[in-house]
Amino acid sequence: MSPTNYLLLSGLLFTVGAIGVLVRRNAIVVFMCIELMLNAVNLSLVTFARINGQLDGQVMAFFVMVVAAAEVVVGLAIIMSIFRTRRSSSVDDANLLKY
Amino acid sequence: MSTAPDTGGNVMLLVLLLLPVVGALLMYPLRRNVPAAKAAAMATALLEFVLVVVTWVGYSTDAASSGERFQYVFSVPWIPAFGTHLAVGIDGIALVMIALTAFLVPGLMLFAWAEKLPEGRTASGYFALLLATEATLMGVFTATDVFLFYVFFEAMLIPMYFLIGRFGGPNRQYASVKFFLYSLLGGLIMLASLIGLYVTSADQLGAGTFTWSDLQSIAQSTPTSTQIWLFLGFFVAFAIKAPLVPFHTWLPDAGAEAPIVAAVLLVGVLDKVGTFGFLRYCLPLFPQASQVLAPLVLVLAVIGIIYGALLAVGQKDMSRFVAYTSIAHFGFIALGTFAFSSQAFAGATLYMVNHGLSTGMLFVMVGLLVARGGSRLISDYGGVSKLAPLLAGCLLLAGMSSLALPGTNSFVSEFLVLVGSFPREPVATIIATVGIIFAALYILWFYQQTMQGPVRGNAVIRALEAGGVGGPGAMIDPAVAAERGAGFPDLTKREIGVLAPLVVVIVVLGFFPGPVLDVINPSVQATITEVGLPDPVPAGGVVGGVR
Amino acid sequence: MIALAQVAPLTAPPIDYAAIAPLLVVLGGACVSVLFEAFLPRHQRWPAQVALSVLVVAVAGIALGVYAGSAPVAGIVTLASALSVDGPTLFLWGTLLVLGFGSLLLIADRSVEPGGAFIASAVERASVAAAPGTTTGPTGVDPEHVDRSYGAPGEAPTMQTEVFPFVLFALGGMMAFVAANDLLTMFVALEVLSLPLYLVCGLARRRRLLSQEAAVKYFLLGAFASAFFLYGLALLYGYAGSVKLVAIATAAVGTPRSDALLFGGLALLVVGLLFKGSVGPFHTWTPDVYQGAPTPITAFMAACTKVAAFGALLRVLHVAFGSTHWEWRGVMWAVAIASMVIGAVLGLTQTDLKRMIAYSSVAHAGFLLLGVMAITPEGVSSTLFYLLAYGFTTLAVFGVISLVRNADGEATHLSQWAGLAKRSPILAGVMTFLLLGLAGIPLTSGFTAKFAVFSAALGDGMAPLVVIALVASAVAAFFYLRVIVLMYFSETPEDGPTVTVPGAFTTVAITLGVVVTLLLGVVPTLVLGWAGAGGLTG
Amino acid sequence: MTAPPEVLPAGGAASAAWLLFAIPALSAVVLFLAGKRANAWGHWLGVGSVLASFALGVVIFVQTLGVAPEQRTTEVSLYSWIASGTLDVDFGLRIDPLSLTFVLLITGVGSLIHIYSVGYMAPHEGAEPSSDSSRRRFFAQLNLFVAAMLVLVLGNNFVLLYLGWEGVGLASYLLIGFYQDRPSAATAAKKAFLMNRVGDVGLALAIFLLWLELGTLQYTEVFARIGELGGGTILAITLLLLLGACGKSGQFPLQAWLPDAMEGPTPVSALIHAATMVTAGVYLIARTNPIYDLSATGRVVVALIGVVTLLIGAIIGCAYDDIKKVLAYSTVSQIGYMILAVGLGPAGYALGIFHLLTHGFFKAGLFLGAGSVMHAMNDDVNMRHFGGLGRRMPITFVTFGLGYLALIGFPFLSGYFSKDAIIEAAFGQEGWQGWVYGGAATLAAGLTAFYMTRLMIMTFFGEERWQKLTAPNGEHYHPHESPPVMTGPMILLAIGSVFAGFVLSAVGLNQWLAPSLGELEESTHGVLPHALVPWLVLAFSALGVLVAYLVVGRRPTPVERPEPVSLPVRAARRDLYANAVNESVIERPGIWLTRALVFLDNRGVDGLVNGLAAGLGGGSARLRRLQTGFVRSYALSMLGGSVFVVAALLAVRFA
Repeated sequence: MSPTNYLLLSGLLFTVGAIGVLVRRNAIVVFMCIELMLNAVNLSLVTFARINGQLDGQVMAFFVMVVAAAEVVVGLAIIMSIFRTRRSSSVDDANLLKY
Repeated sequence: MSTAPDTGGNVMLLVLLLLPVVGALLMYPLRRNVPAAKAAAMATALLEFVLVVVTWVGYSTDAASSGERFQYVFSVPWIPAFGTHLAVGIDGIALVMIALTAFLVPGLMLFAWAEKLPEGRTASGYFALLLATEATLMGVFTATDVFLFYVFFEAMLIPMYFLIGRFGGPNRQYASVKFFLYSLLGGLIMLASLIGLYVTSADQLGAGTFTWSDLQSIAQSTPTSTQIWLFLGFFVAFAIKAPLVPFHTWLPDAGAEAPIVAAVLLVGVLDKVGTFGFLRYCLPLFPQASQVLAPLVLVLAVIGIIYGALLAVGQKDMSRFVAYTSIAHFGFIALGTFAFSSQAFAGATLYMVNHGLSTGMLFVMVGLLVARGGSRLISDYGGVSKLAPLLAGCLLLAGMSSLALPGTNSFVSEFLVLVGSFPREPVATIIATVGIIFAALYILWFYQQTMQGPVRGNAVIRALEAGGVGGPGAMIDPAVAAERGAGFPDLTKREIGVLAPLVVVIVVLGFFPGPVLDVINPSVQATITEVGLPDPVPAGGVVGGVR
Repeated sequence: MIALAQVAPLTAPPIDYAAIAPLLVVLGGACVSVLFEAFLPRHQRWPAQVALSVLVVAVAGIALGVYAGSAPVAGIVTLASALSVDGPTLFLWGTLLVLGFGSLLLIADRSVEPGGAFIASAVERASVAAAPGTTTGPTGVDPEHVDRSYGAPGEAPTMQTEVFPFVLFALGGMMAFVAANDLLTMFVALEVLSLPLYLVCGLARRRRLLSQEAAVKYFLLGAFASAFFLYGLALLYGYAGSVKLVAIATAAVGTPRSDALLFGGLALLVVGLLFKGSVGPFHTWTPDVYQGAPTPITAFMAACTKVAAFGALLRVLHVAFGSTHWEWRGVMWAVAIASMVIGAVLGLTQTDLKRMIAYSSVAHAGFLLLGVMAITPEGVSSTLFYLLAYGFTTLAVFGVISLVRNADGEATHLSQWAGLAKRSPILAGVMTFLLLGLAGIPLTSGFTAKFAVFSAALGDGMAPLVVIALVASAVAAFFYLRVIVLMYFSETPEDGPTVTVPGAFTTVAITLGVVVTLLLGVVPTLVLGWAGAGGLTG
Repeated sequence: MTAPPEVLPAGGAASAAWLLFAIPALSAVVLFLAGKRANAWGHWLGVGSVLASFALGVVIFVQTLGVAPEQRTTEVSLYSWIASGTLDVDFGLRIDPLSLTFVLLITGVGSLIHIYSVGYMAPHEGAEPSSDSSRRRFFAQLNLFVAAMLVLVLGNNFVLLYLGWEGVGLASYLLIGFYQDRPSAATAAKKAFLMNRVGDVGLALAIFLLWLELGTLQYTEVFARIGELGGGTILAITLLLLLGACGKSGQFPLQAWLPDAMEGPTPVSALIHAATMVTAGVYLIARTNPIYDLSATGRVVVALIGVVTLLIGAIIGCAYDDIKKVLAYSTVSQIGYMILAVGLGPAGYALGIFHLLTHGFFKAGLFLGAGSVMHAMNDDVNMRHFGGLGRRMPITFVTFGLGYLALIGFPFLSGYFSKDAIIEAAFGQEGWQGWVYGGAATLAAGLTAFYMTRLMIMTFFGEERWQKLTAPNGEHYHPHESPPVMTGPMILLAIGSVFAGFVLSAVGLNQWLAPSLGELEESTHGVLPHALVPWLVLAFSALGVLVAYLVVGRRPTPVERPEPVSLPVRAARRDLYANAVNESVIERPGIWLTRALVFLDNRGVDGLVNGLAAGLGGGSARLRRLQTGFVRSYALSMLGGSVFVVAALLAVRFA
């Protein structure tokens, strides 16, 4: 099976994630969509690693996972704190700052 | 490869530059003690004037005519990375301009001495800003490094901006911001050309430089197309400053809203930086471009002469009226500047000085009227000559100077401009000459409206009733009112002190322009050679007067 | 055994500790400060953290100075060519350290806002009430959350000191970011600098709703942007088979792979960086976050994040894509123009000072791009100089903004600044000077910087762009002018804000900014020399 | 043309010629600056200064008479006035017969009128104290005029001429508008200055053209080298100079200001608007005779302008009831004669000057007489209110009558010599020119006789209509003879108007002027024999007198001007529609244009600027709405931006 398909899949996942960010309201879900985009990247990294016959790409995928984990920690903390005050996790409710 | 000496030099001009700054800073500690502040400011201005006189005396016309482009030269490197120098020096043209500045400021301070300021504004701040303006003007006229010139060119805006915005008339915010942005826009467009000039010089000389003489040395070898772009950048900035139609609309607002002293400095001197820039930068640095684009400028100039005059007649506000007359005069200066003959150049230069004097005096007269009547509307005044003959006489003299009556200073310059432009630009000159009819029209119209006829006008009547003299339409005995100092009094001693020097200079320069012309002519010749366009030789060949 | 014997011995890559000492010091200091948070009693933390932070920055600065004194002009690549310590890196490190120091001073200050500007999560009723829109929005005040940071009733309110480790980490991240020589390092550094910033944005003591909203927006969009960066990284890896900038550059010269990967990758990568640099049209987070975040943090972001982002952008474009700049320059032109226009035009009608400065920073980002796009030594040095000059000016501006306060915190609405000159001439004077600096009036650093950048751009054949930039800066000048007009020419409103007399920290920070703004305007020679010393090495 | 005589440096008294104008100028300055202190003695200072320069003039004149004619043209260069590049305008004086003649006329007649003014401007009892100051001001301005006029005639180059030219313009402006609180006076003054400026433009352009072609503006050099120029250029120069002359001398088409100038005090009308300033145009053409000698066409235009003007003046003069206006139009007409004369070229320059001198005497005398009448009649000028004044004020009557006879060319009075000479010269031309010039001049002579006789009858003869009337200020008229200080000058001028013509022709004015104007050429083959012309003129004049007697003298004059009247009279009363034309062609369109431009400037040019600002502001206000505050829209814009960047880059690369 040609590696191109994996690349296409990763591109697809990335797009799905991006669209998700645009259409979903719940902060958590938006955040999950971003995670999806990161994982799309992982897939393409691994694929390229395979194509190049190297390990670098796979190593990078691990880096990405670690960073993503860190992001989860920070992100959830922030979302929690605003949820506490607003009792809502909809990103659309937070629009005091505009214009 | 800068030819500018990095060894310092004559510090006279630096003193001229720093003295007003020191005076301005002095205002801060003195801000509580207004009389002392005024005295200190006046002392500074007078000292500055004395120093300028010394400079004038020390300026050697022989050296100038023997090819020494600048005198009192001082130069040290400033930002080597940009090839800029802290370089100052004066030629005849710059000399007369700084002389004009230093001559006007003390009188203006005397005028502002007892001025009623907007509440919450202190005279110390007022005088500090005046001195700051003077300092920047000194810098802009003495800089011989284009970068330094630009720095002062922009810096000049700030004190003037605050003068208008803090001490101006009811509509001052609009006027000040308009003035600042308009000039800043011009300045930034000029900055583009400035950088372009720098890059060009880097191409031609190996290292970029801003030293005027270096840039002038490569002027002839710069391709005309490049020159045109660079020229346009400078031109727009100067045309906005000068101002030429259609870049003029900020001037009436600024001139009207500015306090009188600021208006005098603005129209009398600060705007001259534009025409000065034409002579010092546009022509010598971009000779080919100047010649290619001269027709364009001449069209603007001629339009300005007629347009400004007609609009002046249409004004209701005295300050705006004076501003529009200036637009017409700037047309004459531009005409002379782009006619490329020594008479025209000399005339244009002299015109800058004379216009500073005549328009300055006109603005002062307007200020005196407003001080009495409390209104800027022309229709609020009438028949003043009956009440204040001396004031009327001074206004008439200022007007006659403004319409270039022979025997006043302006005639010499206007004659030189026209007679010098005619050989090269007959058509433009003919139209401009017709302009002198309009000049007479607007001055006499203004004089008739305000000074002649029966005593009338709300402002006058109000002032008279306040002074307890006469009622509406009543024939007032001016003697009584004047002696009471009430009603609509004639000039006071202080006001005479403000006007007397102007009157003397206006008349004396009308009959004895020699000293000034002697200073100007060598530099004008130098400019001619830098432009590389020889003087038009009269068909007759032989010339000169029997002596 | 034999098998083991056959394995070649591992050789750890050589590390030039002297070169990367500043980075190590800052990151190490950050770790130590985390420990402080963990183990010191609350009342000791503030002094300890402040002392530590200042010490760390100082030591890092000294280390930098020592190394810079003997550094090879060509610069070196170390840590398995993960970091490149060359002229620009050193300059940027120095810039970051000084600016970071200034920001830390603002952050540490407890005199302006009693107890400092930061608390973790508790809600202050007053501020909620004061927060705009809370009448409609849910004011979820949670009873069991009283503001712990005020400690026991008797004692003075203390501030949330986590901010110090956060800032130190962010600073370290930035330093790594500008030095990163391969994209992976750059990505990690990006996250190291971003994540703490997301958090500190939400720590404002006043107007918590705005603050938290800013945090959420910054976080989500930041994460979104880093995903783009990452995908770009992946594509480039696929193109070049490596993420080293040099490798990409060499690959760009000749490789079988499709250029679609190269340029797609470049595009996404750049998007990620432009986001951080708040370049239009990727600026959308900037106004909201600048306005919502606690002012000292805004200052830190405005000054340091820009430095970091453009430092990295400079390195990427010059080292990895310098050879192909004819392909991407056109697009960057469009971006630069968009950024300048958006910043200048949208700034005109802003009514909140912090938002206004945010838009001005968008416009300045556009100007900076001119320098970045010039693939010449002048391009690099002028951009570096611009970053330094802009950083100091904007730092001082936010410092001044933090001083004008009323009952519910800072009075950042423009109308509240009317007639300020009468009440506090000095503050008005300082602010005027700084604004003129931002407007680029001569004798301020703003002018020198603009001049340097524009002449570099013109020298590299971008004359039209320069003209546009100049017109844009003329337009932008209008809103700086508006503030001056308000302060000087307008009458003071009743119940106008008061001007707090700043404590030592803020005073030092503002003075630093003003002095540098002036010096770089009058005698920039020395700094220009530093900025010009040595080019980028990869 | 005659070769210009070589110029010698002035010696003796002539070298002090600058005092001629320096003294009155100084006196003017003193009077302006001294303020009230000078009220008491100011007018005597004014009189003294003019007398002094008259004395000096006489001295120089006598000295000049002492030398041979070819040595009478001298110059004295004071200093270099305007020098730049190759241009060097010399502040120098040219003392030659022509300028000396004018010096004597200006200072002589000037002195008399100054003396007269002491009485005329004296504040009448009960006047407000400021009128002392106003008399001082009057003398200051009158001195200023004398100084400027002397500069005009003494200057040795065109720029100096221009200085005097506009200087007298200023003085005239000030004096016409002397009664400043009268709007009509102010307007008249403005009108005079503006129409003069129109002429000045012509003069200025002529100067520029000379500079362009010859590179010099000194008379001597210009006259010496004028021959080098092409006919076209010379014609242009002559026409431009003529335009200047028309402005100053109230010639067609710029004559309309002169009658209005009568708003000024009567002595001003006598000195400036009759004797001296308005003749400056004649001086200009006579002075530049070497140029006109070279252009026959130019001369024809000059002559025709003169012809048209002298007819206009004479016709309108018949219709007015305002005594000063009648005299004003008479002046216009008489200057027309002079212009016609100088337009005849070498055959007429001297005659023009001759008539100018005699006219200076009798017209000044007439104006002073009119002033005396007004003085007696509460400053009323309407002749229909006069009548029978001859018995009340005999001296005025006699002097005025002599002036009248001189003007209508009564045999052996001055007008007879000067005017008939011109008419003879006019008929002396060949072909149509002779008929046109001569015929018009003769006809105008008849008209002159008519309107002057009408004036005499209405003023001095007939019933005393004023008995039944009251003055505008309510009180009754009490006609009385004027004080000696006024009648003295009138008598002297009357003597002048009787004998000047005879004397001047006897002593040979023409030979005296020859060094400046060339020998007077007697035209030999004219269209009419010389012997015939005087009789013809006499006949026409007699006819005019007769008709006037029949029309005005034999039936009582209505106090109100009769309406309606025949078309020609109506036209004449309305100045042959000159003002109407000016108004509809220049004034109204000008006002309209100004309004339009003001609108354009505010709405158009400035509107563009403000509009741009407003546009930016509005755009900003709209665009910032895009910053909705919703994270997801921000994300969208980012995504859009990214897509754009990717697409653009790929497009650049692959397309």
